[in-house]
Amino acid sequence: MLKFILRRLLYMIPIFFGITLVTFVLFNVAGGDPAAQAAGRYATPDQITVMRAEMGLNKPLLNQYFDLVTQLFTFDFGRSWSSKQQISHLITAGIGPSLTVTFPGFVISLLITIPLSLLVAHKRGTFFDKATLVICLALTAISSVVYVLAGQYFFAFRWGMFPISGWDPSWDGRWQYAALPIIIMVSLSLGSYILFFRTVFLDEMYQDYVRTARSKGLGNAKILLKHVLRNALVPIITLVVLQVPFLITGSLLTESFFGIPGLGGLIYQAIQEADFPVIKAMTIISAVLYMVFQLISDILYALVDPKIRLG
Amino acid sequence: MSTVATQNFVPVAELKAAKGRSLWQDAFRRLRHEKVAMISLAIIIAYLVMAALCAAGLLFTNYNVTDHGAAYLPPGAGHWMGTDIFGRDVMARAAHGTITSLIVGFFGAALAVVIGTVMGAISGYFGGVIDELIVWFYTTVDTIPYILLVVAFSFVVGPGLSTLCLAIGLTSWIGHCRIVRSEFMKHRDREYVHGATALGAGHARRIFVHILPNVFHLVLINFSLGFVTAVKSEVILSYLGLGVAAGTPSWGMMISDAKLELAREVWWGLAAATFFMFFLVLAFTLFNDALRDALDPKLKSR
Amino acid sequence: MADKNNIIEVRNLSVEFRTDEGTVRAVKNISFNIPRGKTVGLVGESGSGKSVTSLAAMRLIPNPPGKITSGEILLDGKDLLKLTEGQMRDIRGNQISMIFQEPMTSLNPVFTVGDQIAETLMLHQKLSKTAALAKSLDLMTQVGIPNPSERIKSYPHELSGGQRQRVMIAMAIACEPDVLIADEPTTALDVTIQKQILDLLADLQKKYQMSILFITHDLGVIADIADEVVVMYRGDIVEKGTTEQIFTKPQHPYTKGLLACRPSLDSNPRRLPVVSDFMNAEGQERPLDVTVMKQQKQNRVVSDAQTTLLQIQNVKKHFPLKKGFFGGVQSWVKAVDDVTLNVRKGRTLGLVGESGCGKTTLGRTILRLIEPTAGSIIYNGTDITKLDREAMRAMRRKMQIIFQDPYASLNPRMTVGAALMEPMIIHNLGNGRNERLEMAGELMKRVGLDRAMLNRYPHEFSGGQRQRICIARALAVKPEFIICDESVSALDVSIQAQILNLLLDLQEEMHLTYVFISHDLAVVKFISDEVAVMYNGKVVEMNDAVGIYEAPQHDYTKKLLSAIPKGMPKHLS
Amino acid sequence: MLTRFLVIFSASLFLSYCTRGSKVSENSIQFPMKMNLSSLDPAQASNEATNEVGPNINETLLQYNYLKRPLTVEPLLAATMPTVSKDGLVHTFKIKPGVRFHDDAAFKDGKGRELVAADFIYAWKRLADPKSKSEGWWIFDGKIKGFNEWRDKLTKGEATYETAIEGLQTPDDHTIVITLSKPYYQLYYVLTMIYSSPVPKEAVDKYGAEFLNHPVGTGPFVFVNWIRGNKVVLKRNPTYHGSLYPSAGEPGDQEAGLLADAGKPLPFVDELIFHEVPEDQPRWLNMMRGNFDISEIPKDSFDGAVGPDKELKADMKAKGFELKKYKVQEVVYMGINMDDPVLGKNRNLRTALCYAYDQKTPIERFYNGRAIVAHSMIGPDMDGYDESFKLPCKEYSLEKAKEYLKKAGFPDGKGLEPIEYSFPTSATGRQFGEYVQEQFGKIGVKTVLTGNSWPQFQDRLRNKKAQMFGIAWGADYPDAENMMQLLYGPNVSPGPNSANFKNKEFDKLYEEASKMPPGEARTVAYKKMRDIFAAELPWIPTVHRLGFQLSHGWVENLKPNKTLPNPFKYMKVNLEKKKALKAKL
Repeated sequence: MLKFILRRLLYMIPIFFGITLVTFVLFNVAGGDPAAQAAGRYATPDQITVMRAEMGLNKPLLNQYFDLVTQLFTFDFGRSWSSKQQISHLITAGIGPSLTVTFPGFVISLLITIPLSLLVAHKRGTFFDKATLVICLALTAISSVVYVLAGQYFFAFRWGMFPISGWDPSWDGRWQYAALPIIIMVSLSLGSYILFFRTVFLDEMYQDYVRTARSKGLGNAKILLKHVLRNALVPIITLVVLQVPFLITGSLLTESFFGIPGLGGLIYQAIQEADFPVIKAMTIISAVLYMVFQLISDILYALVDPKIRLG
Repeated sequence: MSTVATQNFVPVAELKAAKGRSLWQDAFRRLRHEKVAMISLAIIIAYLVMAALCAAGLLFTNYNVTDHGAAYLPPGAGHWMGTDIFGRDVMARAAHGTITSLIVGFFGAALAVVIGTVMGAISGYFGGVIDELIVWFYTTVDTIPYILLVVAFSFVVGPGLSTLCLAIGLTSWIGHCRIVRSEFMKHRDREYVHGATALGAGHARRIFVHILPNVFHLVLINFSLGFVTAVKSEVILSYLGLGVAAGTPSWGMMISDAKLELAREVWWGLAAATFFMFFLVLAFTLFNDALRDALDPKLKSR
Repeated sequence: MADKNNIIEVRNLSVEFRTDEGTVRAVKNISFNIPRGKTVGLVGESGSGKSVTSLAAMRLIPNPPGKITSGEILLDGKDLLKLTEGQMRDIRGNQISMIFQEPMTSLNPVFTVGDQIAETLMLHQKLSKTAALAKSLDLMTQVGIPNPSERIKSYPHELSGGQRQRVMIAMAIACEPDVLIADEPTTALDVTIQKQILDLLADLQKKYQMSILFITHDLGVIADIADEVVVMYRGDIVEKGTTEQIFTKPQHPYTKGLLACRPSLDSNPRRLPVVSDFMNAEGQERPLDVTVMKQQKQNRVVSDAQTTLLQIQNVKKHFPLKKGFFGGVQSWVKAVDDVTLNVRKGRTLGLVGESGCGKTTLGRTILRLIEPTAGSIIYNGTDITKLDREAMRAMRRKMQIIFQDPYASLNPRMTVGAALMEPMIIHNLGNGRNERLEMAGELMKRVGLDRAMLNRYPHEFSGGQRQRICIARALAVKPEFIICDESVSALDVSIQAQILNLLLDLQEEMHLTYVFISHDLAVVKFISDEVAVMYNGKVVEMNDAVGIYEAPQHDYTKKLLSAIPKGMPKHLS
Repeated sequence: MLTRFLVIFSASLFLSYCTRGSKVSENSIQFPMKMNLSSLDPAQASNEATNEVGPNINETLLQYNYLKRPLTVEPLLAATMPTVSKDGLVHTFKIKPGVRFHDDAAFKDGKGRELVAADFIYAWKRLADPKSKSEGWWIFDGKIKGFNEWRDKLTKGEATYETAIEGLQTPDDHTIVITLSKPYYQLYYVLTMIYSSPVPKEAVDKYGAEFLNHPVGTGPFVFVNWIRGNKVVLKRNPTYHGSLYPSAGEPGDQEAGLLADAGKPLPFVDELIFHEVPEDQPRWLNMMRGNFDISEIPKDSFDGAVGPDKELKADMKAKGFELKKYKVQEVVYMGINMDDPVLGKNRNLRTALCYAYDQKTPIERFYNGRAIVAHSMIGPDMDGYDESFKLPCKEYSLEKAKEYLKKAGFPDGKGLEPIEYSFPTSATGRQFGEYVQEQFGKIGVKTVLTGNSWPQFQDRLRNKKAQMFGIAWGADYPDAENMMQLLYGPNVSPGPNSANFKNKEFDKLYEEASKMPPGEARTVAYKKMRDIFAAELPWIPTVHRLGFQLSHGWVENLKPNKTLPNPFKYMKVNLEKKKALKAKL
């Protein structure tokens, strides 16, 4: 197991190199002159020169690349062009609000969809199954932007059940603002989650070991909840863990619509303002996060699936 | 050991069929029997026809006709789905938005599928260092969030319809590549490929004549999946200001405009775009499901 | 009503499956009994409905698409088909239990084998977890799993195939059932393991006084274990009787054919009789052409004077097993470990061994489908391991291969005609499409197929027909040398015999040289002039075909031979 | 593994937000900002939000009188208006004694020290220092004796902040002598801009780069905290030096109740909370709920609130809403890149486009009637603005447009490549673009629309990439010079002259006018420049917007003006009225 983890850790090195390289090429090589951008609209040439030196842009590309890697390791991404703030501060401050929405939303989605999918998979071929399938497909056929727009319009604007937008950083106060985004997030994920889990469960239900379990005399409930669920845990855990980085980075749409000062809102704003350092930092951080959680997912996978325990 | 003996186990009906049925024919025969698939296909064709007629200037020609006096008319007799800020017919614009969506969907998905197939085929067939390089490359690209990659890309190239297709295509090939790669790895060691090798078939022959036709159904399936993804991406990217050029009718733009319009209770722009998009995406998704079942009976969602 | 002596009586059972093509009647109104304490062998080839019958007895037929349309299955006089699902659950694993063909997939991969055995006990005997585990340990000892106290905590993948099947058996006998249904329990296993499992089942039956319904396609296995035999053919029971009756006085032509077409170790026929020699297409008996059957194989004396076509010298093939951190290989599997063999012109060399012995790898290495790690392969004086790509491609005209799985070895997207013409195109044989088509038609005829089928696709053919197509394809380049890699193993015995006969005919007509790779000693003996036995990547013994069976030298060869079911009830042979 | 992960997970949740929100005082102003705040460093006050928040913390030598229109300058940190030498080049300011900086950890004992003249000089030097990334250097650039030289030396490392500048002298702690290198009649205006605020060196040294989050000033409010992306909280400065509510106003102010608090010490409210709400919809809905006190009216909500007579609808009035309309010193225009080989060299083509553009629809559709047609670059209520001046081509006429197009050599648009029109991306920006496209299309001119994010848009202008562009300019101070410089030859891109307009006569007039004191002669010069503009048409001016400020009835002393930087200290909340009105919402 230790060896397996070690090997996986070492495998992160080339991926890490790849991430930094792609980001570097996209932003430092192809992305225009950052110094002119950073210096502002009416910067004089000497101001831009100073800025270029300060940003290290007059250094050879290789050095600039190492600067990028250093930024990541020191968690110091410099300052945002538009808000002039330390990007690292913006990021740490954004994690909390993002998770306030995404984490409960995700947990609720799982609590709803997993049992429902198990039921649907069990009733495969019946009207209930087919109806659920069509509803889920229909749910996924509507753009996520529409969910957010309509959710805000009806629940908050027309019916006044929730505040339209805003944020209260206090622990108690934030829920009134987070509630509607959470509901929207849950309804957004319902369709695709059920479709995914249903397939996962169905895949397992047609395995030979289920026939064995039935031949032992086990009842449906026990087969579903013990044998099938336990085997389906492997893909489920992969999904759940690989979802975590996205929970941390938050939802771009929801946060921008509901004024939640999370990372999704940060990215949205950065895109609107072409705030390259922020986009760059978020790109690289999201990628690294994803990479790390891929590692965690692989390790958990190994823990759940006895076959991998050999390594 | 007569021929009679061997035909002993073949149903007589099959013997009479002089012409063979390929797996493709089989698949499409199965597909033809799926009611849902056929309805979906009809809907997709209806969209295609509508888009073609719109593009040819035969249908909804009034999509760009402004009438500043008739701005924001609610749905009614003259305009079934109301009018927009410039008094243009919302239904006509939504219909014309189909063109944009079909272009984005087609070229975005086609690009992704082509890149994915080529990379996956090379990677899976040759293996070794090439494989490791390609796997490394797509793992890296896959690690970077899709939206940010598209954003970075369109910042570099500048927004527009072609950028949209390019960005979607260049960022969404990975899933397909993975599948094609693993299929190629599987097929590379299948006996029929070994058989071809034993007969003296070279790499090109093995790849194109033997393996590719056997994974091609995945290309179709993933193309139709990618199509749906691309159409949906267009909406989100439009919202982020990275959509098609202003003035071109697009569902993404209509939905994005609704952000402002809803405040003045103008809901029909949003409703029309959602309505048009809903049936196209749903039809495509259902058709894709049936297509998968028909082309790859092993994967049949039981 | 029910006979007290019978634990199970199946009456007028019919099962149907709904498929895309329409309704298929898998089991047609069959009746048979399982007497108490006896073993009933249910024999049939693929598609005969034997497995469906066994699943019906457990009421495990997946519905949809399957449905039991009529009949009764009486267990101790009560009709299982009338029970509620809850009542049925009490019977499954308790009164009737079942073991399956694939022990790997039949066990749940994420639970320890101990837990899985204990689960049955906890369910039916209401034992506590500790008690159930203790009993599981006892059961594992009984089924002969070595080191059971350790193995009880193992996961299925950590056990060998034989051990997994033992676990399945332990699980099945845990509640001391009245009936054990064994659905092809040894088919996936090597012959030596098969023998152990069969012995174990026999022991357990005696011990627990169980009845066993033993389902198999292999008459040889049935002879060893069954008291009574039921023969099924396309959903019907064609014959039933005691094992002795079936083996000594078969009544139905199908049974006769089945018995006759299996190559045996004791005789040396020139060709094998096939089912169609006994039965016409309508299932009626036809007069047997006795002269054909009587032909004996000529002892084609193998001498050194015989021209050697192919010399395999010190060939090694090692596969990397584990990769280190930086891609460095840490250990190797020696699939082929220093093998030296000579193949004589116009003769057949049999290569026999159990799974994983390296015989298939060797076969592919000879054709350089896999590059050898070391050694040389000299074909007619040319060391083909030294040939460049073009020269090798030309060489491939002379050397061909026929694979095991006729389903996998034809490109499913190519018509048979295209498949047959492809080698001609590659090697530039024939002038233009029409001539090639003509040649392909000829090939079809030669392997006993209708040339009108050239436009068909592989999936429209049966397994045996496909294997014929594979042979035709190999012949398309007019080769001198063919490797048959388990080429008849995936086929039903009756088809197998046809193909073997075809191979022999072709060899005679075209003066072909074969390397025949198989795990089945009887088949190898039938077709080969010389036999090499492989074990762990090495050739442990080599002799002429008769010699190796009559006077085996190496321990492994002896073990292999003794494990082969005799194909006759024990007391008769 | 999982548990440990969960612990870290929940810890980060807790840590980032364990600070509890404080209770909001009723006696406060809640103000929604359209843009997110960036820096609170006065030297970096280039964005709208910073200009809204900053002046409440940092004060300047001079300020505009709250009530007088047109805006007039009066002392704030200066004790009196400065004395001026005869040649108009030497200005001597006396600083109010006893003004203290806010209490801050940067100071000894945390007590704010007294403001001295050196604090101004230090702050101004920071504007000149490229390292402080200030966008405010233009207010002194080339105006003060020896300042530019000092800046050059500083950049080369030959001078420090200690190096004296000839034109900036401090004879004593409360006197500043500014010596100009040439007449600069906008000096007093720029000294009301937050760029010129004094900052204590102690705070800059202590906070370094983070100074932008720790503003220390002398203003009526003290910075409390800033939850980024959410809100900024300021509270009343207990040690405020006490500026007073103006005691005299304009005719009508008395009746409007604007003089009720005449002469009273400022500020009136305890807390000032600026909310960052970039989205129109939530901003408006929160305003409706009474969560915000003052707001603009988003265009899409306008019809619901204001009737066709441009007055509040009855139900809004009943709820106690009040509407204040005011003129804005600004101009919205379509700039034309005069370096462009087609548009820039073909006056007839520009005229044709100008004729083809119908102003009526956008005024109705995009501004809800809250705009007047612009005929020149000079904004209303500015020197040189003449209501009677009409730019001929602003009269919508397709015939004339087609005529000019023919004259331009492109009859019915034939032979003309599509015109590229750049605009900053936003839903409204895009709709504008579509409108332009449609209008030009009517005379056969094709348009390609390029939407960009604001920085990218600026990039296009800086690099002269745009052919035509939609933009607006709001005056920094009430002097048309601020508009004229947008067309001054030496200011071409990357300078503010994005149209790259170069006209010798115009430049000569600009240079002459800048030496003239305000007065008739200068007005004549401005009008001449306007006429050159009208003849050459480097822009197609579109509108001057009007301000419509919506407020709740409980907010008193409102007299809005876009250029006036610090209205909040004058605002008062009528608590009783608030209680009563809030019940109606």
